Amino acid sequence: MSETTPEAVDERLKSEPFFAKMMKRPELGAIAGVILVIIFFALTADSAMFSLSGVINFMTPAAQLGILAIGAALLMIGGEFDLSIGSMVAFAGLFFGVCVVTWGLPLIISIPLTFVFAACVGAVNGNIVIRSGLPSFIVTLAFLFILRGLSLVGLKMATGGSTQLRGVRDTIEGDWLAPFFSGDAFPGLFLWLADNGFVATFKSGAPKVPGIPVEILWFIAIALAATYILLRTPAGNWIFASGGDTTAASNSGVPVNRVKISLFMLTACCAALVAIITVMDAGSTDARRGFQKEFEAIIAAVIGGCLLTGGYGSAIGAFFGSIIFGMVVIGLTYTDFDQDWFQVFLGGMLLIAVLFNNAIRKRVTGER
Amino acid sequence: MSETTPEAVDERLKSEPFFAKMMKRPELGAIAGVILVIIFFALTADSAMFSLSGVINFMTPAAQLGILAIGAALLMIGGEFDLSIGSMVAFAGLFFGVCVVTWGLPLIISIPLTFVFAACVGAVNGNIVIRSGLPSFIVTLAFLFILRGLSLVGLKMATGGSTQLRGVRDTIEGDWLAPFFSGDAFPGLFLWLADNGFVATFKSGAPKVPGIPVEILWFIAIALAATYILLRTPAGNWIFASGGDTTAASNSGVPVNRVKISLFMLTACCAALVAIITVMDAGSTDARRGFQKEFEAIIAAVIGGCLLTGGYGSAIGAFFGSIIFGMVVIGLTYTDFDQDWFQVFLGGMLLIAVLFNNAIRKRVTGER
Amino acid sequence: MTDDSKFHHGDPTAHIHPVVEMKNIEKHFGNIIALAGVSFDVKPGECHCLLGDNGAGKSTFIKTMSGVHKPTKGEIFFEGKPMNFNTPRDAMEAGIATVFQDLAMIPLMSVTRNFFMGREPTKGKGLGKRFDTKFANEVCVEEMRKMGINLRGPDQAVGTLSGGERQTVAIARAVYFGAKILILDEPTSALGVRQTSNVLATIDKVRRQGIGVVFISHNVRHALAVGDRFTVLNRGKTLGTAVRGEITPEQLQDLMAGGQELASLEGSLGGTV
Amino acid sequence: MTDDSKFHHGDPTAHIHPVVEMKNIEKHFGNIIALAGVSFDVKPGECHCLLGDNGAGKSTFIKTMSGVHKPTKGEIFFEGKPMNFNTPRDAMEAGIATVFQDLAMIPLMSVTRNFFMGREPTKGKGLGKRFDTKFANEVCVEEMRKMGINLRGPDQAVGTLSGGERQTVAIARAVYFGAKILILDEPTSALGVRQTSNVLATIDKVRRQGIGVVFISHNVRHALAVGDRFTVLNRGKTLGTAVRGEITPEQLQDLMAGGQELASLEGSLGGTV
Amino acid sequence: QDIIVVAHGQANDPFWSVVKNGVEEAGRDTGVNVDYRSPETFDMVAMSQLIDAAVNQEPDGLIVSIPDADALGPSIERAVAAGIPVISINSGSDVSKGLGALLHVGQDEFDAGKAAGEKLASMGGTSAICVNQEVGNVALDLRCAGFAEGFGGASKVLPTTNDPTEIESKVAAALASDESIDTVMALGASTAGEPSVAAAKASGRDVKVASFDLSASFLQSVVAGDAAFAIDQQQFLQGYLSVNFLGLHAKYGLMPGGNVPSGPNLITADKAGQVVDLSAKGIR
Ligand SMILES: Nc1ncnc2c1ncn2[C@@H]1O[C@H](COP(=O)(O)OP(=O)(O)OP(=O)(O)O)[C@@H](O)[C@H]1O
Ligand SMILES: Nc1ncnc2c1ncn2[C@@H]1O[C@H](COP(=O)(O)OP(=O)(O)OP(=O)(O)O)[C@@H](O)[C@H]1O
Ligand SMILES: [Mg+2]
Ligand SMILES: [Mg+2]
Repeated sequence: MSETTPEAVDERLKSEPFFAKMMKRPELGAIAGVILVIIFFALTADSAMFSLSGVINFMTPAAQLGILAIGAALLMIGGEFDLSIGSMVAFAGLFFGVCVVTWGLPLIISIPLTFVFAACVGAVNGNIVIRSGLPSFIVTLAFLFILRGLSLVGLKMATGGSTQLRGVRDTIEGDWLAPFFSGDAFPGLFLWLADNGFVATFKSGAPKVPGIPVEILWFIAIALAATYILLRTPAGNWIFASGGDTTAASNSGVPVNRVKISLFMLTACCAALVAIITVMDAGSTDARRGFQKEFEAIIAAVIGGCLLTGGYGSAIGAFFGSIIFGMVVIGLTYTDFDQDWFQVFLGGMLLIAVLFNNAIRKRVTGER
Repeated sequence: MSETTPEAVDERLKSEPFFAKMMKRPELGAIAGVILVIIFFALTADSAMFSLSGVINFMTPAAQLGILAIGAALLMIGGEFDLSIGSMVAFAGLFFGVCVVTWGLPLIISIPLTFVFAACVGAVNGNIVIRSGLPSFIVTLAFLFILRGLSLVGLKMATGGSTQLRGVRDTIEGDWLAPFFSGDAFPGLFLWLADNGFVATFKSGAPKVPGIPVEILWFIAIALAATYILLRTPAGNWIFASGGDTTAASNSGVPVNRVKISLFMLTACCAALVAIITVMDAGSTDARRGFQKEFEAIIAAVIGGCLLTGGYGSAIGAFFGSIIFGMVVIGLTYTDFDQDWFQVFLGGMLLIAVLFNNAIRKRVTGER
Repeated sequence: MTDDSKFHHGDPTAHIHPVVEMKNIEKHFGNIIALAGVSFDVKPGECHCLLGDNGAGKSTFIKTMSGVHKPTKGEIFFEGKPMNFNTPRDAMEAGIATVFQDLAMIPLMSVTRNFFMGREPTKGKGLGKRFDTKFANEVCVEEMRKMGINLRGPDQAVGTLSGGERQTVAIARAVYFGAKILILDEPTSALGVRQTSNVLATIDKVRRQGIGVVFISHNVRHALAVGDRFTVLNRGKTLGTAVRGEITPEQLQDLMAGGQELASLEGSLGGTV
Repeated sequence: MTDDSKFHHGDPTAHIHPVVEMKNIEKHFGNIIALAGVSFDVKPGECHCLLGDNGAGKSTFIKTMSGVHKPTKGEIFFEGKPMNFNTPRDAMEAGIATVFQDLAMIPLMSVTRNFFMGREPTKGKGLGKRFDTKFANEVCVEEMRKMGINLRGPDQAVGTLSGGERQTVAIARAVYFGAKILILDEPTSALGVRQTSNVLATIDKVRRQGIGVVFISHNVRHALAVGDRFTVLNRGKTLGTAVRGEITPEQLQDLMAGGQELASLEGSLGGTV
Repeated sequence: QDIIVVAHGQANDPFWSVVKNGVEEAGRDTGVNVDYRSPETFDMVAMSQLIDAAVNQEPDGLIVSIPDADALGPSIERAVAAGIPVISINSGSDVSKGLGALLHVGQDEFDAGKAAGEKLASMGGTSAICVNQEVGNVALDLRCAGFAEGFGGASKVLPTTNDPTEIESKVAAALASDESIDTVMALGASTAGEPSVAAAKASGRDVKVASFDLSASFLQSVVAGDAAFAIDQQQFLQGYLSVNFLGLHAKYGLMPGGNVPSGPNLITADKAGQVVDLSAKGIR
């Protein structure tokens, strides 16, 4: 961001290699972790993992997590937590399912309605946090329970006793909006690629990868948009300021309350987006959707360099953090390790990835 | 703590009722929440809830949670988190179970060994956090997975494939140390009370309450000890200082690293204590023991007024926070509410309790 | 001790209406009484100094003026109309810029981002509307240079600046955005010789543009150098307001120390304060 | 401008060995060079003033002296022996007490707890050994009163104190615990008239007890009032050390402003700085 | 009359929600007051405390599941000592009598797993993965263990979370990295079964998928031939019958003479069609 040209080189500055400059940015630190994890799996895992279908296979859960993680990262940078996003996925999924299946609304109405609904819940969260001055941890924790419980009650009412609401896929069949939120993008392209031998095919001749799952595109789009907002708009400055020091920000004229409430709404909308995508993909929703996703989202954001205390972090960091997390979770299945060790490896890999990333950053930037 | 007597009353001070002074203390704020919850259940729940056996019944889980919560509270006041305590309960439980059942060691050796072992794991946690400068959230999160995974692997090795280790109760039968860590204290007293009609009995004539479960005594003892340490010893001052501002504390000569590592060890030992008590009480241990307890411990500490950012809070607050949490969780089963609504009520009650406590405190102390 | 400087001094006459008028302001924090009825006003183009001992209530008072605290009792008039700022942003939008004693800076953010915090310059339109980083960096470096600080780069984090550099950022920011009233709470406390003289010169320049300045200081010389009127607080109450020329530096210093023991102190310091 | 005060001044002669001697200290933060080779020493019973423009590196320098930063290059001798403080606690235990520019206070903790942070007085023995609250409160209130601050109560949170009150806590604490060296980084910046004179008097008293004082200030008068030697930093380098009496206030001020443009500045300020 | 059910499965668990539906329907049919309770997670310590809480209310009957006899034993014995009639359901058939329960309704998880394993082996499976969405939950671990024993061939546990997307990816990964796998055993139809079917289909190989418990979508896959079968222990009966038994016991002192096995019950393509609707309503 240093675009000014000082008249002369300041004698109080050492020259700094470009690489060191880059590593200082919180978003780029996480890249070291990604590279380490890739190297690890390249050595230990089945080669299928890094085939096109393998990559798409681990990117799909990473993308779903990542959409949540980016929302959570923005909120964390703004100095608050939202523990209710996992439950929000279930609750928004239920709402969306009811819109589509029970009420038979078309997607063009159901989807905006779901977002509005999620945003309202987010606004309630935010308002309680702001008005009461209680920590957001405890307020959104209450909503973690409340929304999860309401999802169960709602599902039972909507289905007459079951915990699973199904039939979404049949109902939305043929809706023109469906391809934006479910299935694979660019199927034609991949068919063509397969025909021309660029993509592996099954014996039947169908491409092994029918397209890029839409959530991956959403994930990338949201990461870019969030990065743009954080680094290039006044709103981004306000988010950093609100999280860095609420009093100082408010004293400097940042509308802290407005910023925080908007972030709560945004996070809830991210959860709603994940809900819509997964419900449409699975064709059903149940009471356990999104279980513990709030936790994973925070993990991904922290791996990506966000501070829990607020005021520092990046969306791109959360992007790579989600990929690290997704890769470790799925990757172990490709290796020969005994699966009983799964959690030990998950924990160990996470620790090594962040330690490595941290060590690299310190070495490169010369901090001690 | 204001024991000095200013020569004259300062005209810059309004006189303040005793009650208002009390409510300013973080520990006492939580009492308002406890009272509210009691009133709620007095109105809605079966009267059995507030019989002696009912009280003991909800105090038992509250005490088990509370032992963890007090450790977590001290650590939070010291500015760090430990997400691995839940897994530590399982892991220490496994270690203890193996000591007792597989190796056949007497309690006098097994119990200290378990504590030493837990403290070592805590020290590893703490050292990684301090040396790397990474947030404790991510480091202990890694240990959450690692310890949980190791418990599973260890259980399978110890039992030859099962995820449950049994037979602890038979092995420790008759060990003189057992009554300090399991069962009920003062059984004789209660028998006498029952015989004389002070305590309700079952139809069979056995007292409904055979004694006070030892965990409740441990809980109270630990709460008192922790409060004493926090408020009356240099170590307490160091804990507050380390959590309030690491740099300032270290610059003022507080051995911040030593304080934090000790706190990690203490928290792990609290988890080990809970593990020993529950394993001896249940007679078995499994891979899911303590699942999500880290989360509940943090909840209880936050209900009790601890700040997530560190430097503020109290052990007595965590004490009452655990009781609120335990009362709400168990209390709902004494009411007629449908289990489907359980989580909605849990969340709602938590929210109302903290909002109420907060509102009362603000009103009484005149903050705005 | 010089009791005048070569600055031009405003001549606020009685008929000019004050921009801000505060009447009988009280402020309690719980059982602590920080302000026990203070009245104060600022006229356009004057520099009104607020003086007083440590803990007298100066910062609390200017915080009620800039919307941070709501007064427990008392009235605030802005340009003649009763006014109730709910947030500092409201005050800011009305044209009041403040340098707080604690500076209100975010340590982790860069100098430029702190400088423009809450009032970011943008370029582009609609969705393409974005923070104009280039412009912001240029303004920031330039304004800091005017105050006598050569920044290494506008993207250094404020937390790593020296105390005086940080204070200068806060002052430069307030001066840049100050529209009708500029409030400076001990702005020169951490500043070097050069920087201090720049700030005092800036106050003078700003005042000449018709902006009202509220200046808090413990340094009698600084106050006398730029002040038109002097209000002294003591233990949450006003000791009175004096107009420039009607009061000697010695009297003022006497008042500032709370009117006690000054004789003895004065002696032991040999006029060095 | 008085160029002497009635304080007694120490007469540190060449044969007295310095308590702390720092040679060619360099300190880099990443690519930022904060100190580019500074040498400095303090002798017992003298007040050595460290002066310089904002951002010159004064705070960074005294932080290396008190164990907060490790120097990138250079040597530190404490009482003649090479010394490497790993933590501020080490430095403190060796007898160095510091008032940092940011005061190193915990806002949420009470005044007493901050005062004794890291060095709590205890009573009782063994397991009954506990923080002696009564004694601590009394000492704290008394030491603050000596500095000219009447606390409302020793259990008020430091975060709610006024800027000057807070600074006084830090100074009182350092003075109370300073054993061999007392380092004061702009201690009087937020202080009122009375409090400042108390602090200067305290420095004089402490020095007379044979303690070495390092005093950082931007105020030439304060420096001249108590200083025995004056070292001026500029952009991370020493401009030289002068002994009291060998330098005029004007020359010193000149040096402190970095030696530039002083003529013009001096004029515009009318000697008010 | 009050009857309290304390089970180790949560109300939002698809399997246990059916038990709960059975309990409630029996309550409506017989006019007794029923109350279903469970700990927040698979937590034996918490569960024993819930049993204690129930005992304190001195109900006319208590229904418990016993996945860990050591941990729950004392609480159940306390109930029996207090004179409360106890019936055990689902797990614990082996220990139920010894703890003083009147009888057991249900079937052991291990046996059900074994039955499923035998069936899949007989369908030609040689190498299998057992998709466990809650490792450490002893009830689920027993299903996998039983399956491994009944199946005989190579069998690995694939631990996952509750997230369907992740399960689909992990099953796909497992299939991609080991060409020999031809059988997938899922431990819950809606969480693990449906994504396993999707992953098996996407792999383009001939993989047999079976699942514990029922869900409408999974049953449709069975009908369509994408999945082999679902194994069901008719858990509705466990809830319904036990309440009925206790209700009658309280009224007339009646009690059947022995344990009631409610399963296992393999639902293959021929039967699946009839069950879909019932499953969608939470009865199967
Ligand atoms: N939030 C608060 N809660 C309680 N007391 C407070 C609070 N803020 C200020 N005070 C008290 O009010 C009094 C006035 O404080 P203020 O900061 O206004 O003083 P000041 O005049 O600015 O002093 P200084 O010159 O030292 O900055 C002080 O005694 C302080 O302890
Ligand atoms: N942690 C750090 N990282 C990067 N740069 C730093 C750091 N600390 C200080 N600096 C830089 O080093 C230079 C010297 O800072 P220092 O605080 O020592 O100045 P100072 O002489 O105390 O100034 P002042 O009189 O304003 O307090 C400043 O330009 C500052 O920006
Ligand atoms: Mg002030
Ligand atoms: Mg400095």
